Amino acid sequence: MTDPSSPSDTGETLPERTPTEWHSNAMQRRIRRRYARERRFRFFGLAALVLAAGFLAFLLFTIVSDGWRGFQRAEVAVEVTYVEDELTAESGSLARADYRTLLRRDLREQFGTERVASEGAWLRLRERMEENPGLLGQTERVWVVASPEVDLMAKGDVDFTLPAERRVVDDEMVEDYRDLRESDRVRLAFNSGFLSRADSTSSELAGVWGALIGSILTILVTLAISFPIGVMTAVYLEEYAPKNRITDIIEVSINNLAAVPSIIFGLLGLAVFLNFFGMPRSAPLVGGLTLALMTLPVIVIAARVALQSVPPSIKDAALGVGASRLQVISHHVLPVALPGILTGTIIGVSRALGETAPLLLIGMRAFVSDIPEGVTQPATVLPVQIFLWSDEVGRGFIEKTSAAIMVLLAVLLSMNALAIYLRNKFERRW
Amino acid sequence: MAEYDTETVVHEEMTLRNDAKMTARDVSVFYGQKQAVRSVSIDVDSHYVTAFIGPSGCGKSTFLRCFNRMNDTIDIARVEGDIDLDGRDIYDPKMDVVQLRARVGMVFQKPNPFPKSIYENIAYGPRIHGLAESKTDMDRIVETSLQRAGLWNEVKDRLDESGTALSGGQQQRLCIARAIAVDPEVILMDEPCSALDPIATAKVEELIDELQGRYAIVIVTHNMQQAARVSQRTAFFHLGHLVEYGPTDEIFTNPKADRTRDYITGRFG
Amino acid sequence: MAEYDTETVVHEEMTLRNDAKMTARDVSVFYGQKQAVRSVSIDVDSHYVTAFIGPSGCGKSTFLRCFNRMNDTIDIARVEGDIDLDGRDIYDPKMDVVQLRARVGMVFQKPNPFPKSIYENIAYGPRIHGLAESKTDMDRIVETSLQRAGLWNEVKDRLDESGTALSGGQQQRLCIARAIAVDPEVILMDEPCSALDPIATAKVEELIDELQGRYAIVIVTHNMQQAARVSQRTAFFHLGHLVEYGPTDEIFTNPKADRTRDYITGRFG
Amino acid sequence: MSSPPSPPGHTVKSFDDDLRSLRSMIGRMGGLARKQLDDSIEALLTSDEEAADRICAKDKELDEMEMEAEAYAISIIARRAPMAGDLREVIAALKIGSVIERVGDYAKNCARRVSVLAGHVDRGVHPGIAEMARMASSLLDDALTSFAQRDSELAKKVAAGDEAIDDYYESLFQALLAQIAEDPNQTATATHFIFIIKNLERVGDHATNIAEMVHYSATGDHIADRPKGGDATEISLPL
Amino acid sequence: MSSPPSPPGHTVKSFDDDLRSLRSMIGRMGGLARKQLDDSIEALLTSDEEAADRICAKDKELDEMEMEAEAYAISIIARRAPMAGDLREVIAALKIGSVIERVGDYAKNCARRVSVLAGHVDRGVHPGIAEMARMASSLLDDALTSFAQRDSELAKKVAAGDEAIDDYYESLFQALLAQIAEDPNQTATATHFIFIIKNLERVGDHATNIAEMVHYSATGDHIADRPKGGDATEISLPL
Amino acid sequence: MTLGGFALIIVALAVLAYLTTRARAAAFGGPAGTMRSHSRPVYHGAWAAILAFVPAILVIVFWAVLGDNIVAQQTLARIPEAIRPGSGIEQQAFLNELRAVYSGALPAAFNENVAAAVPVYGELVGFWRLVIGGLALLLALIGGGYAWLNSQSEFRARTHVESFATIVLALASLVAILTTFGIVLSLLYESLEFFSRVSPFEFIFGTQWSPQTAIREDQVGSTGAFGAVPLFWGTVFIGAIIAMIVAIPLGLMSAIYLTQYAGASARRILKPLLEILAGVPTVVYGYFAALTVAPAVREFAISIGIDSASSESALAAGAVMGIMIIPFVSSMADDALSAVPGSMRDGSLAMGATPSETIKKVLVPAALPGIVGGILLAVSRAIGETMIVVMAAGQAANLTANPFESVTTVTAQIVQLLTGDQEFDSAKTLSAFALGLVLFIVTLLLNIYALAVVKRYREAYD
Ligand SMILES: Nc1ncnc2c1ncn2[C@@H]1O[C@H](COP(=O)(O)OP(=O)(O)OP(=O)(O)O)[C@@H](O)[C@H]1O
Ligand SMILES: Nc1ncnc2c1ncn2[C@@H]1O[C@H](COP(=O)(O)OP(=O)(O)OP(=O)(O)O)[C@@H](O)[C@H]1O
Ligand SMILES: [Mg+2]
Ligand SMILES: [Mg+2]
Ligand SMILES: O=P([O-])([O-])[O-]
Repeated sequence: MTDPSSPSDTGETLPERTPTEWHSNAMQRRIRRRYARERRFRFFGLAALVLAAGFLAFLLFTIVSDGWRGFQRAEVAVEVTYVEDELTAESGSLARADYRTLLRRDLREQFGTERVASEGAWLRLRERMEENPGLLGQTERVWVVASPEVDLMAKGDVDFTLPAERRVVDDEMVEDYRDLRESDRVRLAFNSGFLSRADSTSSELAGVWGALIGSILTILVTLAISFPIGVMTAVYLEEYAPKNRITDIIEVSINNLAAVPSIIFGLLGLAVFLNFFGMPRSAPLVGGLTLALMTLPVIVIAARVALQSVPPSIKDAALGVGASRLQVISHHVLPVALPGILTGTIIGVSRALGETAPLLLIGMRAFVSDIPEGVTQPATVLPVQIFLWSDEVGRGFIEKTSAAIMVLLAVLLSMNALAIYLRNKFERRW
Repeated sequence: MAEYDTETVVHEEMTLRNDAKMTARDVSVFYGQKQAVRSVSIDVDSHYVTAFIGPSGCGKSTFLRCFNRMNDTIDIARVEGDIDLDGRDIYDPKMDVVQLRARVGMVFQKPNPFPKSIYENIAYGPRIHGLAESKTDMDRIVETSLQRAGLWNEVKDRLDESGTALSGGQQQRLCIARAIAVDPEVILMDEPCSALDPIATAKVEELIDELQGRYAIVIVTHNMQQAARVSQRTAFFHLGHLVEYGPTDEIFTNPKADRTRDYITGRFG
Repeated sequence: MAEYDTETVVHEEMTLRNDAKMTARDVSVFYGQKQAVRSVSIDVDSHYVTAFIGPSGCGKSTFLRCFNRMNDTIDIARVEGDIDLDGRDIYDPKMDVVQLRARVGMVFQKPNPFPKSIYENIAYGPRIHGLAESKTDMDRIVETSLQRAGLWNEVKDRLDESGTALSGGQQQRLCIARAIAVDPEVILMDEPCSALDPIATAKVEELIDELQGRYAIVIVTHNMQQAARVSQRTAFFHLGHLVEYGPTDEIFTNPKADRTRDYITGRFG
Repeated sequence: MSSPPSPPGHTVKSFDDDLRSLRSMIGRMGGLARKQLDDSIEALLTSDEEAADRICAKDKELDEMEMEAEAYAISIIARRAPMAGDLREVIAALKIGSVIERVGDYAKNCARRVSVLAGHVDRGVHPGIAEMARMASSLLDDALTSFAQRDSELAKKVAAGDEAIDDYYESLFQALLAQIAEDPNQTATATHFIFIIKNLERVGDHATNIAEMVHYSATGDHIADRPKGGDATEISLPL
Repeated sequence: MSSPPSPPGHTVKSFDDDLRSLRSMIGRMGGLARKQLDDSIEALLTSDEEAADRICAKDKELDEMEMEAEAYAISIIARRAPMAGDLREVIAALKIGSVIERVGDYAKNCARRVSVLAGHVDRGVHPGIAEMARMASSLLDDALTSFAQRDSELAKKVAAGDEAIDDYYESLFQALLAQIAEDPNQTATATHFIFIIKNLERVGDHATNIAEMVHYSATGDHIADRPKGGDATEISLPL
Repeated sequence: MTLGGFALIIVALAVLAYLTTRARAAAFGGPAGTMRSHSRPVYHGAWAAILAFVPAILVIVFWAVLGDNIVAQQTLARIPEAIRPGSGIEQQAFLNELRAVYSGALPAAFNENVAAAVPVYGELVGFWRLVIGGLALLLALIGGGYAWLNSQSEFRARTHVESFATIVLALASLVAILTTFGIVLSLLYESLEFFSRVSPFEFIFGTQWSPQTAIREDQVGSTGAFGAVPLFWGTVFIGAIIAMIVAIPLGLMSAIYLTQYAGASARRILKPLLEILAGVPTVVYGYFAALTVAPAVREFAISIGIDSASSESALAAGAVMGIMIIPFVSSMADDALSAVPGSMRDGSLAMGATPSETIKKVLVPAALPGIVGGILLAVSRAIGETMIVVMAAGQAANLTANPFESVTTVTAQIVQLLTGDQEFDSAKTLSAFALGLVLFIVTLLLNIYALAVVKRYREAYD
């Protein structure tokens, strides 16, 4: 450059500006206005946050206030006599004993109706017998699960002042309940079955354990597939991939897969895993595969971010002392990036854990009353369970739904807490 | 490390007056419990470039940022003592920070043009302060500022291009022009050339040289030669203390304090 | 900009020989279509510190990184010409890059210790190259490397602390110690002090001074004084050309080429 | 290498300003020294004692100028860390400054002899002294010009010009000795004149020194085969 | 301010090494110059022409040493960009170098007169010259010591010592003039001796210059009230 | 021995190869400091292990996947023609039963032809198992032995190991491409099927959507209506309009407050709170929208005199979706804002700008591409969101701009269409894939565009 800038730039010929009159009235007014705007803006920001937080609080409050009752159930006390003959009357062996008839009879005898206890109340008797075979022939007082109507009344959900037509329970039931109350043979207890059973058509017997196991199996499949492949993909893209067509296609694929609506993955699972490969419906295997494909890009992206956040200077340093590429990655890059990768993985997986839509399409909305024992067995998962229950008309399912949501949120929150913990613990400032 | 006494050496012609452009009296700055600046008193004159030198972490930047209260943006920073601008205490609660910062401009270590056009970069300050009545007014301000910053000829044909598209040295001069545009009285510069290569540095130094006299300029630098080149007054800081303050020529050829001598001749640490 | 001719000036005592530690002959480097280094020939001697100076973007770093093939990590970079280490072409496909980099160590602009303990930082290189037979062996390597880097006394009581917990200057010396630990023959340094303050810089320069003679050292720097201080040989680059190469004293007091003179006297651009 | 084609200015113009100031300081010093020299010879020839006193007083100024120039050169070195040609120029200025100061001393030395010599002026040697002074002064002028214009060719010529002065000195020296021999009463006067011409001869040497510095500053080399420690011309003198 | 209590070494030790080398270069030069001076007077007194030739030849060495020291000082400035005390020291060394070189010239000058004066030695002035040479030499020695030891107090003393030499010079000068007046045939010889004592007087001045530089280098100030351009003692001489 | 047993032996062989080769290599390594060999012993060992393990295990995996078919075909070929089943479904059923009987899942065969084939089958399975297992063992031995012999001092084991690792990594990265192809192919395949029955023109421009009627082919003249415009509108109305009206201001302002105003401690509390909002599963939002918000909205609508208000309103679904998207928007905005270098903010403050001026005039404009990109991604996410609309928006394909009415969306319809009884070749089922295809394309375009915007913006500050 031939330096044209100089002489004309120097001060001499420049017009002088009159100094700004900072203390003039106009200027002072202007400044006051600016400060007012400042305060307003700041308020809006805070308001937005408070609103968002308020909504969260409201949501949690609603769910907890409904849901905590899902962890309770009404029980009625029945005097049961374990009469061997009756138990074995039909099947001929204790193993296939018929507790149901036994209980029905006792109920009828003691309360005049079977309707105070749940359809599945007899299960309690079987448990007792299994715990203590010596009970055979004895009589004992057993707290069995109450019927939905009794449950409602026990939890105070029934407005007795309403006329019978507009109540969920008829007068007869109300009477029965009053009797129970008077004889102290009804109580509210912790609903242990909720955490140990699978789905059921009757709300008082429905539990989340089956769905939880389903979720865990599904997530294990997801993790087993998406984590290694995701990390390897990320490592390949960040550290190895040459800039070429194929790499570009991979990059575009991943970025887009990350934002493809989850339901599309459901369609994919349906078309490929179920229809093309003929894998079993409703199985954690297929659900896990589908979710793995969905989670893969999340992990890849998180892992790439983590890998990118490893300062290149460290790689240079390692290369500079003569480390090979694989050594650079395994000795320096991965250890440093691992917390980030794990965090991303947990977040991806916890999203998969809350995912519903794609699983609906691959048949996991099926009613499954057994606790799954393998990845190929029919199963449902927590969110789907929630969805299913939320559709149920029975009054008892509302609190069950909320309770299931609480379980799901607890799982998710603890996973997120783990992620945050990891992130904070290993967060590094360069 | 040798033992030094901690008394400040102020050269005769530098004895403190209260009619200087900016005066700092017994200024201390704390970050939480930690004291970063220890009771420093100094005058900044309108007609001179004042350089702050000293080893890393001695509190130069911290002290500099007191002059336009940029330390306010750091939660844990606390400033004690008086700093006056034209005799008015700038830490007075009634003092308006927004105005103060318009009067005491700042140029940072790394050039930080706004990602807007060159024109908008310059017009930003005048606009928020309402200094231009009209478009032509604004055009004039932009032109003069760029001219003073010695950048006009280089950019006059591309005022619409983004400020970030300029080279490092040009960006730094743009930042100076931007500071000039709000018609400040003092310009603070915190290591304005440390991100630049020698050629860009030379150009910025040239600019500082030309601005000298029109603005009170305070510059923090790690480069002793740079301090020697561009400034007329030099203050040497050490461990938060002001060790010596005097005319640059004196400081660099015949410093009075042992610490200063050891630092500028490279005998430190 | 003035017109210069593009011939290389090589000072008499520097005429190219083939028995130097490293020799570069007609080396050109391309980034895609763009040529960053243009047919540069140079000798690097075992007993000297060689400095590369030149304006930003003139290809110093690019050329430096040819010496241990760090340019291999940049996809679009392509190197032409010969570079020999002890007479063996390092760009020979049979040359093993990993071994080459162990023999030609590198120290980077920003100190980049591994986020591991000080001990592990030093031990890493010897470990991957299998240089230590036993723990005591490794201890010895770590100690000697740190001693040579003038860091032993400062860190010997806290070898377990993280390398990143050291100050900038210490980190940079740690990086040098790390490079020394694999027993290299040549050490390349790309602006090793540009992230450091003057005191840390002085210590690193002191170290370079002490290492001189034991290793062939090549240093890229923007700081002319630094080049003048630490090196015995200086090469001036401009626009990818090697403009002048000769004894440092000569280059800085009486350069032969006009471009060199203009650059070192600050008349560029 | 020939003198460089006036290199482009520094990116930081104030550096050029500094160098220019230093150069002009030296220039002014040189001018003053030369004027002092001319004036002192003039005063000598006209026995103008007042002028001589003025000259002596003025030498202080020159001394101060030298100290100033030296301080300025040192501050340039401290502030600018000059390199290559710039550095050589500053060093040259530093050295030329003290040479000029010495020339000023010679002038003062001559001037101080005016009052002693007033009325004892010998018409015989005078034209010679005047001529010699003219030569020395013009050589000094050339040397200073070569510095001001960074003209290393001119500087080379100066070195040659010194020889003429040396020759002149020798013949004047012989004449003065002859004078003493002729008239021993003139011993003191003649001795004074000997010192004066010796001084003039030294001015020539110093002009050469300046030229040498200029050449060095411009090219980085010393003038080859320059005779050093030149003031030995009267030695061949037979007893 | 008193001389600083030997400041701690530079962080970069090679800087200290550089300064030390420069100082020792100057020290060696000074030693050589002093030896040259002593030897030349010795040769003069013993009419040892051979020794005188050796001395003349050796002066070249001194010239080279000066150029070397100068180049070294300049390279230190270029390489280290010294500041404050360091800078002053390098500049002082630079100037002291040329002063010493000049002292060498004086020695050579004396030596060259040996062959001319051989056999014409005047017993009357000789002891005086020897004594004066001793004084000059020891003053030079003090000045060099003050430089080597950065002793600004010793330097101040040197400046005072110069006056004794000046006095001595004056009396010798008078004696030589008287000699000429007595015996005009001795004119040439006496003139040579005048030049010799003049040189010795200048050695004293230069020693003072060195001391002045040392003081400046150590403190950054010039010695107050130092008479400059000192070689004017013979001027009061009546006609 | 089962194939698993062979696999175990191969693993053992690989370990052996590793150990012996490493030991052999260590011997020629020489003492430290002498001339170094190219690769350290571990690499020689690793290469031996790879050579021993990989080819062998590939053979076993290959057989595990495809072997059964081969054996089945051979069995079919071997059994007498008389009992050989026909082709197609019949053959498939035959083979299924054959396998079930062989594996013991079925106690006995129903088809006596199967019973006859079982021994043949079993024999073949056993034979091949031996052949394959033996082959694998052989390969392992050859590979390991070869590597062992090859481990000379100058052998570049490290290079080989590294190349192998590279190949494995590259293969892993292909999964993403396969998934994308899988999606595109499956959607395309079924959609083409659909469009062969329903004109694409009607699908894209038709305003009538009632797929349910289509299956009742006995109803003369009614082939169902597949005009998807109401669905598209519903999707846009809920996802891109109502949700964004809620999410953009709240998300953006939250991000601004968090990054620019909140103190460190406030940020420590508030930020995770927003993250929790993001972590709540959509089904929960759906439940909440359906059970809590929708009735409230309806009541509100009725109270202000809109009687057409449905209990499944667009507003309820949209608003809840908007809230769900808040953290998404705010974290994108947060990223974008914090990607703006802090020096920019300092620069503006130092000019005397107030914080809000700095935000409005410098930070937000600087971050705008990032923010816009983030919002586009949020839109893309909102329109692909399923559960909230399934649960709260209803199924009525109304073309209305009344937020209190029920509308349905593409995703809701897909779920609706595919979760009943499926008949794979009915237009009703296939239409879900067509909808999926549209959804995929739209979100794809949105993403590509948004990512391009975000990327270009990021580069501006790198
Ligand atoms: N935001 C901060 N919080 C806490 N301590 C701080 C902060 N900023 C600076 N300090 C501390 O205050 C001291 C002075 O810092 P300052 O940045 O002013 O030094 P400096 O002289 O500018 O150094 P440098 O030359 O490295 O920029 C240092 O010890 C530093 O660690
Ligand atoms: N990875 C790269 N891709 C493309 N071009 C590059 C790359 N690295 C450097 N260049 C270009 O090559 C030229 C030389 O760059 P190089 O980094 O070697 O310069 P340098 O002399 O080290 O400059 P500096 O002093 O600023 O570090 C420059 O024009 C630069 O833009
Ligand atoms: Mg700072
Ligand atoms: Mg570089
Ligand atoms: O300067 P001189 O006295 O030696 O001529």
